[in-house]
Amino acid sequence: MTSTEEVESISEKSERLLNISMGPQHPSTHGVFRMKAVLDGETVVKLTPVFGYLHRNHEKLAERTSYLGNMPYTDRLDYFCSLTNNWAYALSVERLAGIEVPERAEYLRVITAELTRLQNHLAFLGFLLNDMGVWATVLIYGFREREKILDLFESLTGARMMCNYMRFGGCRCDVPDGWVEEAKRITDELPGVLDELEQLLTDNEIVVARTQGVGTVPGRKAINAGLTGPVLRASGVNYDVRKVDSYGVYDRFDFSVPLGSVGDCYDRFMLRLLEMRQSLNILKAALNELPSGPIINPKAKNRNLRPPAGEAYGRIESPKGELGFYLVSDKSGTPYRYRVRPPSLVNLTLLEDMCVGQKVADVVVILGSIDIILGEVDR
Amino acid sequence: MWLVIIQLKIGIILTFFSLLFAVASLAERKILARIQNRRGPNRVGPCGLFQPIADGIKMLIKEDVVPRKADRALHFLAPIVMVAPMVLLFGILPYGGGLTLVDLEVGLLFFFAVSSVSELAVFMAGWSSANKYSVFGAMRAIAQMVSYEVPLVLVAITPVMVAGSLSLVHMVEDQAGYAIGVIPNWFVLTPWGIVGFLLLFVTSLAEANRTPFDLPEGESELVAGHLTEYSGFKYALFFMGEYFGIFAGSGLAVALFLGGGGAPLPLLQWIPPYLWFFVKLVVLVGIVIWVRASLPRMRIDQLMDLCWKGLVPLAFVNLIAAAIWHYSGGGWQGWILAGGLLVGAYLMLNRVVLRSRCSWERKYYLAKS
Amino acid sequence: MNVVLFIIAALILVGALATVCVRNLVYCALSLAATFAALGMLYLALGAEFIGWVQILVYVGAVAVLIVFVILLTAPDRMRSVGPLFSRSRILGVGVSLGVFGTIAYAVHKSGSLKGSLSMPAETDMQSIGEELLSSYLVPLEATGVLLTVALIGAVLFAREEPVEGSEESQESKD
Amino acid sequence: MLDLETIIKRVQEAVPSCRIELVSNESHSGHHSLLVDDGHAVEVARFLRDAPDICLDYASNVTGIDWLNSTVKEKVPVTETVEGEEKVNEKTVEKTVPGYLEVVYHLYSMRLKQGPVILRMRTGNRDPDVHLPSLTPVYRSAELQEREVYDLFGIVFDGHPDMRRLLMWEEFEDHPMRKDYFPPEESDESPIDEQARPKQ
Repeated sequence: MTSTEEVESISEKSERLLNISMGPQHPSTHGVFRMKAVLDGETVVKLTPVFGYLHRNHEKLAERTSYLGNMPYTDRLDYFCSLTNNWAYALSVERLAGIEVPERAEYLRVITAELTRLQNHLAFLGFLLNDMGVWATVLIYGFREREKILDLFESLTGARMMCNYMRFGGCRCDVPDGWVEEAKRITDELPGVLDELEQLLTDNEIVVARTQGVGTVPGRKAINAGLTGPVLRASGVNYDVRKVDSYGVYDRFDFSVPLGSVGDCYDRFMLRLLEMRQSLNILKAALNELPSGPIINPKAKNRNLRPPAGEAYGRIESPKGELGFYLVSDKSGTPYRYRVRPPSLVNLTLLEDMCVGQKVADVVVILGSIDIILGEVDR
Repeated sequence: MWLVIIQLKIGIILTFFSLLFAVASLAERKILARIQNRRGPNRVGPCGLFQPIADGIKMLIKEDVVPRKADRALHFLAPIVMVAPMVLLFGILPYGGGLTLVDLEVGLLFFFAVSSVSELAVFMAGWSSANKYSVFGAMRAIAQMVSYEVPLVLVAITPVMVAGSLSLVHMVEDQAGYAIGVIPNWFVLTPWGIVGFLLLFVTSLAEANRTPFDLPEGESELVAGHLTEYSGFKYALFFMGEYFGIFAGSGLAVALFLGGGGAPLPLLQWIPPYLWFFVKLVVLVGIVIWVRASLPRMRIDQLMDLCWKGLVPLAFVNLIAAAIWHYSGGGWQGWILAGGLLVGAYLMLNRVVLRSRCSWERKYYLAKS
Repeated sequence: MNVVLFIIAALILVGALATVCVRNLVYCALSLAATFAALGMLYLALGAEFIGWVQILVYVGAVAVLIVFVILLTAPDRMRSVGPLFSRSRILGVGVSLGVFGTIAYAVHKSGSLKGSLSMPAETDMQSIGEELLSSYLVPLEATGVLLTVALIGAVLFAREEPVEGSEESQESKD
Repeated sequence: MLDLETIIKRVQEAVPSCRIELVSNESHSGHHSLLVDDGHAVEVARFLRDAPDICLDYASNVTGIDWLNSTVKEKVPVTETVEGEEKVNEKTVEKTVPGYLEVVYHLYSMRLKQGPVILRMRTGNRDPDVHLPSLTPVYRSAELQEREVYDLFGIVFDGHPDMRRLLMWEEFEDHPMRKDYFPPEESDESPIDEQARPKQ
């Protein structure tokens, strides 16, 4: 979005402007993302994101695969959060076909989704600090905790990252013996780790200087640009799909939505820390109240599912923002139209606005603070 | 005979620093790993002790890639120009105990004159690589080194003023002896000394492009800055040049403020001074590595702000404080006067620099619905 | 001793020639730095330790680096010129430098200081330089200090082309 | 939340000349939608965004759908006279429905926490470049998603500030999400080969 006036002023100064291409092999573009940046000295004058290096036409694949066959493909969207992807897809199909989910499965979904949020945010903190040049110190501490959660996933679903756990009308398998106790132990330990991270990071003078006032987005603009998730709430907009739609059984848990006030990188960073605390609250309650019963609706048809003609849009609050699946059925065994509403892609809408006028080093931090995953951006 | 002794000394010093380079490159990875809760290199030899050797062999036999558009001559020369002056710097460090190679009357001047050549090396490396990231890194490096040289020189002048000589050996001699029989007369144990030492440490971190001032090669923004197009042995040379820069900077700090080869207690004077010198140097190098593992990188404008609005004025004030200390006789009056001046200056500068920054306190709301 | 002097003189000459003749701007700047360094060596060889190292510190460490920096900032594209190694106006350059050299040589020759043998300069140490600077040359020293301060302030004023308030305003209006 | 009939009424009051109709959806989700004519879509969207009691300030999802030409079997009542008696018979008639491309916007209200209201626009045919108005001036969030729709479906959005391909490379010619798209033969050169080939 560059007006002609800006273009003129750019060409006027072009003598001293420097065009650099950050990515797709740049160390901190979080994958094969690319930004064409025009720099005036160290200041960013123009920044054009380039997408599609990881494009594999996920949607086309999905339109040729059965409804159930798509479930493992959704793991590969945001490969850090396969369980929330599963849930969003399952939710859409359940809406389309009108499938009820038993209570225990809903609880398991909440538990796995909140664990996913925790491990995503832990990794996020590490990557963000890495972008500021901490040489992986925070990253590895984040990963230490994340490993424990991945172990939980492994014992529950058999896979650490590509979980493929949810089914239409429930979940694939029940928790193994002792899993709940193990999960409780891990969630009880995490607050201490979070305290430690908070102590070390939130008051660190350089972290504060690098993030405060960088990439500020006012709330109105964030709404209009469709930002979702922590990036939106950092700008002070109270919108959390868990509260708004209260899908699953989220209305049974007592948790609050942390809100920032400025909408800069520091707020985005702090919001993740605060959100993890809320996730822990939910987890604690869900693990304690986990009801017994079937984990999958016995009437639900998974193989050869042929939903009635029509369309449905289901969305959940994934760790990165609002993840939606839009499905159109023509009564056949494959979706007629299958669309992923990727939070990572839409959150990048304002990337240029955030970066222009900032320094090159800030671009990396801003990109890090949005928290994108290229598997989801390019699909 | 004289020549043989000189050769021997050169041999000892070069061997020591080359070994220290090998050990430090391993130690850096080990310490970093320990701080980061992992193991670090542990495959080659016992506990990974032979890792530097393996690294050296790897670097030597690796293909030397020169980009097609690069300026071959400068691309080749840059690592040499980087390392050579750094090696020269070891010549004038006052190890004491007969190991001191040369006692130049203008030792400190020599130090700065020679170390400033490395800026040209960085420029040559960045420009000759024909890579925008390299040029960018070189630009940052030069801006940073030129700026930080100002407080570095200003701080180094303070002990010159007190000791009345530019010779590093003379400065170490000035710090010999013990007050009340136990406390060493090191400059670092005076109000201006401790400020000077900290300033010197910070500025030499910036001169050596180390975290948190490693912007020229900040890997998250500039890939590797001026080193982007270097590989194999040339890269190893740059690496060595940077380590030698850290050693020399630490050596200077030891000589100027930490009493050179002086023992911290009179009881320990039987240990030869050069050992003390090396121990202090190694401790400083360890702190440099520790800092690297724990601090994020600064941004270029903050770096410049820190230098011109923080360090340079503080260095000037420190100069005045040293003069006050010197003429007040160094007793408790000196502590009060010089210390008060420095603390006041620090607080005032902190406010001035902080003024342009955003507020620290943030409010977060927890919405229930 | 003479051999060293000749080597240094050759270095200076080659460096200076390269500075004038070479077409690539970066090579010019680097040869200039080499010339400065050789000049510093000349001072050292003549026993003027202080002035020699100051020459290297100031000219190689600061002036040459600044020139290089300016080149980086102003002409990122023109730095890498294709074409002959020597510039087309080399004859003019040689002519100008010959003219300058001739004038200086004539002046030196006329001043008569070359006649007779050169007396070795008196041994100077830091102490005496410092004392001289702060006693008999105090006024020039202070004047130089004032001049440098003025230059510094001027440079800061030039650099602050855009008022800071204005840029903040424009950032706010962008939101 | 206002129901769709009320919203239609309000829209017709605010933008009198626009054609807007309800498209019902029989599936379990019950997500009915509004079909807007492309001439007034931007005005309608702006009204929906700015009207204080509707306030659909957030466009969540923007996507295209490709509807192929289809043959629909319709049962038409035919009056036949058989043996003197008039009989109403049902007869199946095959009818070809022309295909079209469709863009779907899922609008939500962040302030009122309501939604979704689904807005659709349809093109007349499935030509290679069909035009629809862009809603990016109203909803910035449509910027990248409309580019994606253009890229994958070939709908050109008029009024979009930056109408370029998003995911496929610039030189790519077809639109892969169209239902009649088939990937080129494997023997075709990939873009990498083309770049590697020396330029004549």
